[in-house]
Amino acid sequence: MTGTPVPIGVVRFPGTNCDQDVFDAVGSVPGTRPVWLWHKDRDLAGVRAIVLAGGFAYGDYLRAGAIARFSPIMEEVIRFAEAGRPVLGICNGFQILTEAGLLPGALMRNDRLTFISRPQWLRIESTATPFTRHYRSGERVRFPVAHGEGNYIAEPEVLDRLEAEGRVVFRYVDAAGATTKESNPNGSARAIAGIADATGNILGLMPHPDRAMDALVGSDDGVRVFRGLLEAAA
Amino acid sequence: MTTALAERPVTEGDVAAHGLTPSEYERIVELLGREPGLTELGVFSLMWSEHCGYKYSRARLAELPTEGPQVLQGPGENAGAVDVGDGLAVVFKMESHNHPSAVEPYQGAATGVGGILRDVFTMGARPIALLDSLRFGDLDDPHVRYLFRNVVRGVGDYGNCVGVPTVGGEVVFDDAYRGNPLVNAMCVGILRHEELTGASAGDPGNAVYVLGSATGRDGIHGASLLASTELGDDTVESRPTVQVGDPFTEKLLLEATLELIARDVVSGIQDMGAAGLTSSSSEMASRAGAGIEIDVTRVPRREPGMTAYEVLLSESQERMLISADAVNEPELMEVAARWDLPCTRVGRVTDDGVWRIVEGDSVVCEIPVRALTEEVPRYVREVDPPAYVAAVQAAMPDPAELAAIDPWAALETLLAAPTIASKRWVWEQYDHTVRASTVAAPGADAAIVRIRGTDRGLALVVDGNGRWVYCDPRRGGALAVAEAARNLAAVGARPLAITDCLNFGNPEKDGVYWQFVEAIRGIAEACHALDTPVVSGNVSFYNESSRGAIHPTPTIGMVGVVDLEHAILPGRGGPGDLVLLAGAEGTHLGASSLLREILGRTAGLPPEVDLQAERRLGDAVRELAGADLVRSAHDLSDGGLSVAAAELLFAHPAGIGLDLELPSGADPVKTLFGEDGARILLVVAPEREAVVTRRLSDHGLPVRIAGRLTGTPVFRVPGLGERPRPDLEALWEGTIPRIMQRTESSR
Amino acid sequence: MTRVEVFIQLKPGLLDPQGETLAHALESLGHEGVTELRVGKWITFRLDEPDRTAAEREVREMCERLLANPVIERFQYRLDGDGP
Amino acid sequence: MTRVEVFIQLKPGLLDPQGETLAHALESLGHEGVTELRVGKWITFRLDEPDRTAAEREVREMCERLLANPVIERFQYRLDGDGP
Ligand SMILES: Nc1ncnc2c1ncn2[C@@H]1O[C@H](COP(=O)(O)OP(=O)(O)O)[C@@H](O)[C@H]1O
Ligand SMILES: [Mg+2]
Repeated sequence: MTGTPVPIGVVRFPGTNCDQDVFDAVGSVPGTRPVWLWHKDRDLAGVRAIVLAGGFAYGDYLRAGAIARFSPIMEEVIRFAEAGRPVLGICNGFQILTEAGLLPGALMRNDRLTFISRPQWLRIESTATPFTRHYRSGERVRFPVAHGEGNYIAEPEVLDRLEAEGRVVFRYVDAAGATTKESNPNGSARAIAGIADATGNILGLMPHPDRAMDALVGSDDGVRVFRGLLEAAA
Repeated sequence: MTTALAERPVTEGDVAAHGLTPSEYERIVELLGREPGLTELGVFSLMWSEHCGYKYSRARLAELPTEGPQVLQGPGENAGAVDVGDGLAVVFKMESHNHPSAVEPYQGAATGVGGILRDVFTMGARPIALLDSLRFGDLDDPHVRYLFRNVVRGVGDYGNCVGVPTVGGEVVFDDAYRGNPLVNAMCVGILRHEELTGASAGDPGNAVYVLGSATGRDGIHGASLLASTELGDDTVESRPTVQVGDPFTEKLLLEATLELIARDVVSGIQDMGAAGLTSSSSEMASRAGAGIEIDVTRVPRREPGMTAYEVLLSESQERMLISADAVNEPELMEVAARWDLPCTRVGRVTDDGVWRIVEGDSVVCEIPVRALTEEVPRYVREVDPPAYVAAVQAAMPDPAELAAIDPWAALETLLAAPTIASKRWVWEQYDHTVRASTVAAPGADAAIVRIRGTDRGLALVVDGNGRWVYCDPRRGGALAVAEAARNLAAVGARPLAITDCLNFGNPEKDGVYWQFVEAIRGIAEACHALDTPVVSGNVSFYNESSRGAIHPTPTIGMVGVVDLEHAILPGRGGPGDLVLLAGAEGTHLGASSLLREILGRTAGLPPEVDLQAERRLGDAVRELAGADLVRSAHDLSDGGLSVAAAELLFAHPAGIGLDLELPSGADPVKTLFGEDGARILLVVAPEREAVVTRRLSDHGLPVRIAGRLTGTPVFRVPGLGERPRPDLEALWEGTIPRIMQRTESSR
Repeated sequence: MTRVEVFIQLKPGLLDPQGETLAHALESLGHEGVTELRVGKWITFRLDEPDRTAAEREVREMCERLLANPVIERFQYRLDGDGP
Repeated sequence: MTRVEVFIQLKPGLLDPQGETLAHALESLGHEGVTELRVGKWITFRLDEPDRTAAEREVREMCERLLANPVIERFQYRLDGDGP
């Protein structure tokens, strides 16, 4: 890619703790310029795409993402998203997107009732989003999961619509690609790990592509998510 | 101004109630040149407690080596610092939170993690890793299960929320810890040399601020009463002082503190931990050789009606004491406000060397700073070994009893022993991948986290074997350091330095004091031999319950560096690869896991320590790793050769098996379960066997082919038979999850 | 000063793993007769709004906007001592 | 069938980080009048114990042994519609 690098915003809420990981992941893609966005600001500094990073915004007190969703910056993020611009929510970012109503459903406490931190196999269910266009449909990838409230739930009709419209983007599977009780880390309905909005420009997922950027730390399967993000922003 | 003397005069009863001896009281009067006020008495009782003042341990700790070219900051600050090249330094420390965890396991463990994080980031370092070293009673006890589950939840929830990966640790279960679990947490941070900050009050005239949470009645007398007395049945009484952790506020404090230090706004900053405002203010003044004056009415409170005494002694969490030039106040307040943290000016640094506490316009305390920090009474005594030692060492089972042991049954029992079984149940509750830098995760002999901006990683481990220290404190102390170094060697890393957490019983008892003195001797010898100075640490005495003292348990946190390109990672290599035993054949069963788990005995002498052999082994393995001659490795520790071989196998893909060969004519029980040190299993390609063997011999190390990896999931010992790998692995992986499904009891 | 209590619970029909685990634990402690156990939130505070109707309107708004997530939870509240 | 409600809260004096953070959030949403906010648990279930006194004894025991953490929490309970 040539020309001036594309500015991509990384939002920092009080308690966000994957902000640096995401900032580095975004910055590692040639042609991007990661830009910090502060929760108290209302100015998106001209960014062309936005990532809500993982962590524990406001300590996840009350409900994960419930308080962060009302930060000043979120009004702008919502406007930005509704204008069809790319927004990616990872882990706590996904929780915030559902609390903000940008994605349907909710993320409840893991059915095992404990935090779960492990490498996780995922199946790419849709390549129709900008974030997944560089994957093969049905491809298996490995991202770490690390969360206490990742149990995705929605009304049956909503789930059916998500499936029908190809908006289930990532599903938890085992090494062989099968969905089993053990391969589902948190009890999510239909083993859903990540979903998109109707336009495909808003994506939320619990696993961490930002922690799968280098084989040295176990996997570089996440790189293509950020490459897709850049292209969608450019 | 009215003075402290306006309080009612101190009685003999008060002195005793504050845990001070009559002679200590006389010393106080001498230092003050008058009788203390009641509040002053409370202050002395805290600052002169073992926990804050190290009155029994200080003199002995002096025997530990603390210097070396790599050391940038030794003991004395909030944490130690060691050079790791490229202008970077690693800052680390380990601390105990045993008694709070016994009283309230979740909050006790969580606030323990919070405290050690603050010790590291007040030095200006960004925390990049946590480790935890845990001891509990027998898991068959429902209350022990309750403690275990909640301590693990507490460690996890706090570190996970702040965003620091917990990358390693250890858990040991032994009845010796039933009444008094151990919760030791280690934090590791990184900074550029020039960012290294101290906790000194700086120049007289500086203003003093409290940053962070409001002050409540949390943990009043926590440090002195909880950490400097035994846990008896009256422990219930200390319960109202339980501190509740707030990891969210901690995360804000972390970011604000690092920003203040980076902007050079503060001259000194210290966590308000044990003994809260009292110890933090007097220690900061002491480091600057200055005085300090604080007005307690300015300290923000969470509760109405708190007395000066309560404000001074409160151990409310997530608070920092800051000393800064008043001209920086606007910038200080601006940073605090951006992170939504209250910041209040509460006093100033003076030049009269006096620790002065005022409440509005009346003086509550007026004590020479040195009296609180330097004049702490020091107790040294020479004591004889307690009677139990000779008895335990002599109590080895007779050879017939050992010969009668069935090797397979023993291996299965060991793999299913909670102390040896996989701790996945624990570390899957810890976020060990946040920061996207974890190269070797829990499950490896040592954790590896990359040092951003370099091609090197930090190798981290905590180790300690209380049973060995109990049977022979000096040997056990040295063995703990040796095992930590061996764990680092097994991933190809070079040890740099250690931190220690010395968990013992009541030092006023001769037997415990002797264990302490001997263990320090052993640790010191090993640190000298392995060139790993002690840069920080913590002493935790009075770990006793109605059932007596715990096993003396020094835990060693060791930090090393490894060239990431040549790091040895678990699970590499495959069928046909040879498994070499680097080091001598096993023979030693004294104080072993075998005796403990199979015969239910803690008996005999632990294995001898050959520190030169340990050193040569480390050098040799690092050399082999550097030449990429090793595919994977695992050190021998609990359970000896057989358990190490099984664990090495379990790190490989499910389809792999292992053949383990015994030397002809060897005693199978001794060879399979002996726990002699200085040994590591190496997985090497067959064509490398000659060169690897030669290189090891060049280092004067014995080596033999101990087996090979196979393509069928079977664990075979020619001559003794075989077991399906899945059966053994199910025991090792399944034990803790299975036990933790049983019911628990909070009492 | 109005004393406010807010009660939040997962919608009926939604699985409540925490509730189930607690129920099992109670059973294994010998409390066989326990059924339909649900674990919810109990939030209490004081509200500086003397006017009853205004206070009620404000509390309802707090619940709808922040305290409860309509997708998975339902709420009740009580002002001063009145029944839920 | 007795309908039981258990209310659990941190003991007074203990820090309630969740409560403090939530109170700030409500304030920044324009609800200035909120004070003394605490977040606790609300546990509901049915108990198959017709005898009132027996039921009450059993519920108290459940609270003391399992539902509440006596070290840091205090509890109240209500059987059927009676006041807390
Ligand atoms: N409490 C814990 N927290 C995190 N990791 C742990 C904990 N306990 C054990 N582990 C991990 O499990 C593995 C085995 O631990 P251990 O048996 O103590 O190793 P070793 O015997 O080689 O010292 C190590 O990688 C260790 O870091
Ligand atoms: Mg090891």
